[in-house]
Amino acid sequence: MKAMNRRKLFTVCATIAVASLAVTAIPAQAAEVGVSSSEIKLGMTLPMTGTASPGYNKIPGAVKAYFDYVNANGGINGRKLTLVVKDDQYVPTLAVAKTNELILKDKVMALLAPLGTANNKAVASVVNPGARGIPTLFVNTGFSGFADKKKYPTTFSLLPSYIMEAKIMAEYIKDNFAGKKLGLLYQDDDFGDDALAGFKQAGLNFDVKVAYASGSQGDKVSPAQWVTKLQAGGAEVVILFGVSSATAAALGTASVMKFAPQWILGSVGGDATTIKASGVPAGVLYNAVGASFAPATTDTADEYVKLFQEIYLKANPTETFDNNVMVGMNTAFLTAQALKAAGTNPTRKSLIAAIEKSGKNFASAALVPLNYSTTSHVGYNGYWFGKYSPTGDLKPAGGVYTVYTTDSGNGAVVKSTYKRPAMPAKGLPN
Amino acid sequence: MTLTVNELTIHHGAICAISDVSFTVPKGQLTAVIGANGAGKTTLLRTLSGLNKSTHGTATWNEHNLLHSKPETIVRHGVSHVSEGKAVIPELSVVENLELGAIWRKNKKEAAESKAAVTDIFPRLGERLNQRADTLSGGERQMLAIGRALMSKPELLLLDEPSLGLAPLVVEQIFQTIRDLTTTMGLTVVLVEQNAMGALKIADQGIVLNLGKVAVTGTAQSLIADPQVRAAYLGY
Amino acid sequence: MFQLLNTILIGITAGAIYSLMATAIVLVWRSTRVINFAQAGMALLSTYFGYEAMVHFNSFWIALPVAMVGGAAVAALIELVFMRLLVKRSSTGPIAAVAPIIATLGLLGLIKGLISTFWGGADVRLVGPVTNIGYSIGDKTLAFSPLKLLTLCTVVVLMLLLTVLFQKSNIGLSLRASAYSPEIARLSGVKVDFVRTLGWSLAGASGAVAGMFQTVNGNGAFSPESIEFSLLLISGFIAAIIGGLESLIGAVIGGLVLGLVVSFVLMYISSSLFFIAPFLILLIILFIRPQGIIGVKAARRG
Amino acid sequence: MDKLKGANKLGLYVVSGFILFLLGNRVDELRVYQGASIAVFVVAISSIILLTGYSGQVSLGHGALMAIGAYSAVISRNSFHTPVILTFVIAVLIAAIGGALLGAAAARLSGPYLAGTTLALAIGLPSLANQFSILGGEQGIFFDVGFPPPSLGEGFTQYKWFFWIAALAALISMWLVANILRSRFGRNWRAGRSNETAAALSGINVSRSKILAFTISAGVAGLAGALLSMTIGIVSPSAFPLTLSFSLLTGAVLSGVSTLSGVMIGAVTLVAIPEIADAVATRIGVSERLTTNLPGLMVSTLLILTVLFVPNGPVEQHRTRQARKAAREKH
Repeated sequence: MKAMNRRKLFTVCATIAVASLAVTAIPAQAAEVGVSSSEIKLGMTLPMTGTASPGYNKIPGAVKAYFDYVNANGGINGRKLTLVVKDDQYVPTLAVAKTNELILKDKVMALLAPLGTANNKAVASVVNPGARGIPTLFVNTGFSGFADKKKYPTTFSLLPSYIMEAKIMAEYIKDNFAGKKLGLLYQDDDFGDDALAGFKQAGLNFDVKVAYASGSQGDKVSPAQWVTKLQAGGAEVVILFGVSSATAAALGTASVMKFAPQWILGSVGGDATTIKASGVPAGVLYNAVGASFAPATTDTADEYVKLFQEIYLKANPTETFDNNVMVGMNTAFLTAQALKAAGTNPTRKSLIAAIEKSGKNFASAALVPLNYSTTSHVGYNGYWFGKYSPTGDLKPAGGVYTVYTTDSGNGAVVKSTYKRPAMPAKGLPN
Repeated sequence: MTLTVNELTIHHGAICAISDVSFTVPKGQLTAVIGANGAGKTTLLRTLSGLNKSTHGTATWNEHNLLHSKPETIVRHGVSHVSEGKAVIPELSVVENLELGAIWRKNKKEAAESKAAVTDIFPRLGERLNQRADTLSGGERQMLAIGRALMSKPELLLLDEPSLGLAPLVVEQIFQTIRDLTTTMGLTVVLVEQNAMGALKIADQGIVLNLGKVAVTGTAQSLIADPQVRAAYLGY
Repeated sequence: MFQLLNTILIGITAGAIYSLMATAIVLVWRSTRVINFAQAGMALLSTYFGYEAMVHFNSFWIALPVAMVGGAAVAALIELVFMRLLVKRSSTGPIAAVAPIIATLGLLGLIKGLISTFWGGADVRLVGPVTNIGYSIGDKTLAFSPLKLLTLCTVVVLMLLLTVLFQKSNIGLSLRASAYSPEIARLSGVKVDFVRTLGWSLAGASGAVAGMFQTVNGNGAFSPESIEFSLLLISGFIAAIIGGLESLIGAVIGGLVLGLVVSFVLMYISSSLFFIAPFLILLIILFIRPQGIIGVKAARRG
Repeated sequence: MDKLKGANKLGLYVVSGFILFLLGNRVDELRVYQGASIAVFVVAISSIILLTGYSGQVSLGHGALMAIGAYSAVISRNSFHTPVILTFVIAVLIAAIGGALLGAAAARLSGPYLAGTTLALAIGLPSLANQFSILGGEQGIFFDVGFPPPSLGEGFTQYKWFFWIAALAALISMWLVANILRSRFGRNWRAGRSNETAAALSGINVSRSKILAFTISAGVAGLAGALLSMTIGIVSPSAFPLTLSFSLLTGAVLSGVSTLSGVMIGAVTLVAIPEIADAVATRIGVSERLTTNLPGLMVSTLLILTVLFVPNGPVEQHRTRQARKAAREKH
């Protein structure tokens, strides 16, 4: 009797399994995955919730705002652009699972601007879009390794690498703060290691170094200890190479402990919106040095800033236009141009070929050149420095953008002579 | 003012612990309930104080229905139960154990009087008021348990095996106190005992339980004299 | 010297808040023999109540009692509708050992989910009643501010009040008696069911204070996923276990030991040891004393 | 009928294996991937059922034991290039050693203290990986079981390969666990669970029996951990968060902690809930906030309802009802 029941149950269980596995039928194959006659589907993973999410969670809204703008103007060769967004909470294993979903379930044509060094490394290695021919456009990380075309054949980096950033930063420190005692607070993972490599290459030594644990929670747990250590080490200039929530924790705690060195914030950790969202007043940023490649968001005389701000605020009237939005929309703008360049019936292959062939000449809001070619997947390669206003806006010193460029290798840091071409009509791909 | 139990039946799951038991306890009398292990004595007491549920029958004290009431309500009707095994809270001090007994009483002056009365009855408790209860000897603990019950100013006292595990000399002393409670304070007492002889000696009437049923009832003297009871429960 | 002083001050402040959380867990454990994993979730919910009061009245001193009353009410409600049913339905069989744990974990998920649905996942802010700018000695400023001092004072006052309540009042006697022996308490006329609800309410209020101060002592911002509340969950629980679960003084000692040791480890060994340090402390203490620092040797039942 | 013996049962497992094999070829890749996840959960949940349902001990730290298995597997694979099968065996053995140590500690601790220790383990142990570079830190180490053998054909995907490995491992471990539970050990555990003193009086060494249960359970959890890291391809602390340990308990409760045969229910539920929640949210078009929180709310609600109304699990419930019905018919 008992065994009988057990067997019956086993059958029941097996049926459940079968049913749960068999619900989807296999769809008819289109010309290219994620491309139909009316739509091109792209997918993005990034932290939408969790401690790392403030600031970054505005990016999808920015990208969608620009995509909608393109769609309202006829789309790309008649196809609408859609973006599927998945929340990875800044956790590598989740990023892998969500990317799998994007590829298997949502069947996107390409991955767009996935965020985070560790997450991108995990995805690249485990999901391996490279081997499957799935383009990974404009990864939202400055890890230098992603420019390695052999290892990541379908990945295009966009941000200047952290090595470049560290080298440029070292140059800036030598020029402006020679002889001061230096402190470094950095994230204890590949992101931070990349920066350490850059500083080492530039020959910059620190008097006190504090590492904080990366991951979804490590950036907030012990700021009082970080500040005490930096202070005890006598740091006069402190470089902060971490995420913005760590900046918020460090600067917030430093201000209540009246520790006021000259702060220099890496491009990743200098987002005022995130810092404000973390409950720290933007005022703590005042006078800190920051770096960016895009024009200042307050610079409404800039044609890109003006247009992007207009598009974004129309779609999201209650939000503020900030640097994350700026970079997000710029990424969307590059994506639209790449898809247009990929031909009337874009495929994954033609998309990659198009960026390699003409990516260098894409219009872009940045004040730094793009470097794509058949041999290089490096995007931007430079930064300008500025100081934060009391309201937390990064503004170039003296109102003039001084752009430095370099590479991720032994190349020197040079002042750039790049002149940004004019924006195409209406900010649409031509 | 009598305790009247009528056709009481109690089940533990599927097992019938008490079956169709009826008896009355007149006011101011000491009734001993005796019987072998598992006869249902403890179950009977626990049901009267509201700790167990009954299946059938009635039990009233002073026109209060004792069945289907909560223990904390029953104690307010003047029924105090000293449960089996030196029912004190070892983590609390002696005085706290005593005060616990009077915790529901509104009139704090009267409660203080009760405390004086109890320490009068058990002077050894009075000497040890601030010690933790687990430092007391077995006999003292039993005194404390009874004292706690007296703090509720009961009219009916239900005692479950007060002699359990105590030295004979102490047992005698406890039994004498119980007898005095009836005689001098006019309390009605139901005493459940394994020590049948000792219990019957101080009791007014006796009830013999066997396998959940009333086997014999009668005055204490008549039970002591009953050859069958003597053979089965008194051991001679 | 400066570093050492800061380490101690950081540790004591954190430890004081853990103590409060541990107290909440001990109160629940003593009244219903349940380890309440949802305590941190309840503290979070109370802090949201406090936040709403802050929005309306713009005063921490109104927000704090609102949070406490809200926390107490939520806890009472949970005990009334949920725990009683649980005790009735799952107290036998192999599930009995895990049912309370599972149930309170489920409750934690439910509370957090409801909070996220209602208030959203974004950070909201609380502002402390006094400044968090540290006291200065010489040219250095300590990681210890009027706000931290206020936190310590509040914890001390609250613990004293609880101690007086427990040791000197009839309610306290009922609470203790019900914890140690519900049957004797009941026979003595204590309404044990009510007392249990009361125990939960006190725990809810203590948790609310812990949540409010944990938040303002950070940067004031919090969300359902805040690290501050994961910390309360884990550290409060570990502190309660270290302290032996049975006494308030144990909870305080457990909290302070945990706060101080973690602070020293983070400062002098490595910031990345954050999640291992409490574990090691717990293991070492339980290895020496399996019943916690101030625990009762054999765990009581009932 | 009562004496349906091991051999017949083995047949049952072989048949289920064959059904799974056929299924794996018929559904699309996402379902195959989910199938692999279900298999992983089956193994993991059965380790909890063995420990809690049969030996009456609580563990909130099985996520940590899974991590031990996963790290053992990946290190042996990457450093010594062990064959895949051996990799999993190593995972089982090392996790079992960890479980034996934990079990020895557990035998000294009573309920809440054990819960506390295992909880702390679940939080503390995975983050140990940040301390030693060989463990790869927060980013973890990649775990590669290699490509499917070319003989399986062109269209044989990586996920199908994972599914095969995971399903096979699940079937084998379920068969072993079911047999252990029917053996003398299983009887001793149940005896100790219901009454330790009585069990000790009848000659069972209760604490040794408990440690053994922890050891075996940990070994099974270690296998689950290795399988999990195979399907996600990476071993890192973030793959073994506290929520994983909690989900396993949830799965075990949904399955019914005292009945191994319900294990599929818990595993399928855990994998299916996000998808069901997604479908429900799109169907009725709720707010974005509710959509993100729906899976969590559903799991919690289901968990609470199960504990309150079907505390010993649907299978046990079904069995009791059947038994009652049979008894009524007899009368």
